[in-house]
Amino acid sequence: MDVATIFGLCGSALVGLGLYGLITNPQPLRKILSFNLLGGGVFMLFGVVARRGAAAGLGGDPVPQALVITGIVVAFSATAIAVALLLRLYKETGNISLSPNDPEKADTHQGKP
Amino acid sequence: MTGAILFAIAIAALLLAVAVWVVVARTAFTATVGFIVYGLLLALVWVALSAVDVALTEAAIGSGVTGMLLLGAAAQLRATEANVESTSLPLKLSAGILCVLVSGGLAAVMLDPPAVAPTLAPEATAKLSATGLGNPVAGVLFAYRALDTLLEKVVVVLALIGVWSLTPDRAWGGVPGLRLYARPSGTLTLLAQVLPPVGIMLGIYMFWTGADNPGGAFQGGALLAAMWLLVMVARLQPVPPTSLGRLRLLVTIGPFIFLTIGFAGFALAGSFLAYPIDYAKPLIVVAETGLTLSIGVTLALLVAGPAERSA
Amino acid sequence: MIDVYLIIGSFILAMVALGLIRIVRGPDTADRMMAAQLLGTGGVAILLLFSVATAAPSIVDVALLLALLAAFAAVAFVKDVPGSPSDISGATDRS
Amino acid sequence: MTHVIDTFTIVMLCAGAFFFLAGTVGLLRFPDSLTRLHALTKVDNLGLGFIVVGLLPQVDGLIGGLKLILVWLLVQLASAMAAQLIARVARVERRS
Repeated sequence: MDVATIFGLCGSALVGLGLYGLITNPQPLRKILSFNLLGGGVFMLFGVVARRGAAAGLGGDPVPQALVITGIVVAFSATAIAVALLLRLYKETGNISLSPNDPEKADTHQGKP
Repeated sequence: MTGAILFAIAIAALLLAVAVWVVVARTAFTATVGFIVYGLLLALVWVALSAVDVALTEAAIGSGVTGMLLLGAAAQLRATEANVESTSLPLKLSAGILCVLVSGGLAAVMLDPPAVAPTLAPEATAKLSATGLGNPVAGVLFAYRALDTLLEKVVVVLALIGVWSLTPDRAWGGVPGLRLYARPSGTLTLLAQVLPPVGIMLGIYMFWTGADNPGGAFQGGALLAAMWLLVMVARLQPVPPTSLGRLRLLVTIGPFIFLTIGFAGFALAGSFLAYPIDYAKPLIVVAETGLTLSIGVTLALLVAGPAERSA
Repeated sequence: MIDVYLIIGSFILAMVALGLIRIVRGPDTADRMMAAQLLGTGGVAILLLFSVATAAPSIVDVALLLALLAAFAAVAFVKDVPGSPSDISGATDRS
Repeated sequence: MTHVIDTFTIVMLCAGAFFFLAGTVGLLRFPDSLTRLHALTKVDNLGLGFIVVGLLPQVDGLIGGLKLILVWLLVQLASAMAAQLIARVARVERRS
């Protein structure tokens, strides 16, 4: 058991947890959080691969590390778009449900001129 | 190195506990607080995995802009939390089984690594001196995979265009609906006056040292973004309207400089994004300077969101 | 000596983890903020210990970043606390 | 000589760790928000302070030492401000 393996197992579990939250949480904001949990797990697996590839006097393979840095930036951008979409939906309809046959959503539509 | 193992187990266990809490927490607000804690612990994991560049990125983003973005969203959506139906038990069970299978599969792969771990570290360091950079991660980002880095910066700008495109017609070009302090206290004002000079200095240091040590344009830019948001939230500076020309110039200048250097590569070194051998480091530093500024402004604007009232 | 740093680091991590119970239990928002603050300080201490243990001075930079952003996170947190005087609702106060 | 320095470091680190223990116990056991805040601030200045003092002789170079002190100063500043903000929230919550 070395440090990389421990974090490899931790990352695997995080992917599963994030996926579970993504599927079962009904609120879109919670889904966004869960998706980011999942992403953190995937990045950690990259980190483990990088750590195992330590060579040439470096503590880890710089290529997966650079990939993760790019990934973190893109994940933040995607999160910002998702949050903006969600807030716009809420301001437009007063509701955050994505379900087409949600009775409450129909009500708010009728309530509006 | 028993200490390292002990530490790794402790942090992995804590990270999993926090992740479970983010999934099951009752309100979105507390789940978001849990997520910020998760980001901070991830930064510690990256240090333990000897990826200090990634640790800096995670710390700069996770405790900075992501926190403010998600906390603001959770606060605005608080009213919607009461009337959501919970997921049915069969769905929860089947989702649970699926997730255990996914985790199990990944764990099996992690427990059975190839006898010789694949690595590009020797290749990445072999030609590093030709770029004049000392930090191999910066070398990968700005020399070997410069196209990816360029596209990544473009993605950030595209994300901002996406967010801005959600502006209602009447508010187009107006002021973003960043949530501000209604009545900033003296403490907050002092903090917003004292912290940014230190933060800006550290941001510039981050970008400058990034050539040879862990750090770089993105980490520096994320720090600048946090400092600008702090000043705006404390009402020391107004939130600028999205139609402001200078603002749009700052957003695009980094990718524009990078792209120009890329095209100049055709003339000077024979291919796109190639650097002339004697000028590699100065060109990379010029590109990074522009990118640091652009990233700082763009990240802060992503948190501020689309315009909500006309200027 | 390296093990001493890491064991003390693990001990601080354990203390911080116990403190996190306050985030889960509350009862008030102020208590949750305190647990987060404890985590920030603990994280800085752990990073400094790690930096010396692995002889990697650049880890101190991570600690610097964390120390700076901990204050920023506190500001973001108070801004959106339910019912605090700083909490603004909708477009009522945007002057 | 290194033995003396190492012993000094270990003593200081243990003192720092003790304040983390005390802070956590205070955070969990003290009766109300303001007393818990008191316990927390001791962690920020004394807990981290002892750890920085303990680590100072172990870093080489003046810049390295100055950086450690800068980290501590920054945490002092941030924690003093954060404590003010937290206390304000606690007061509002107590009233409501």
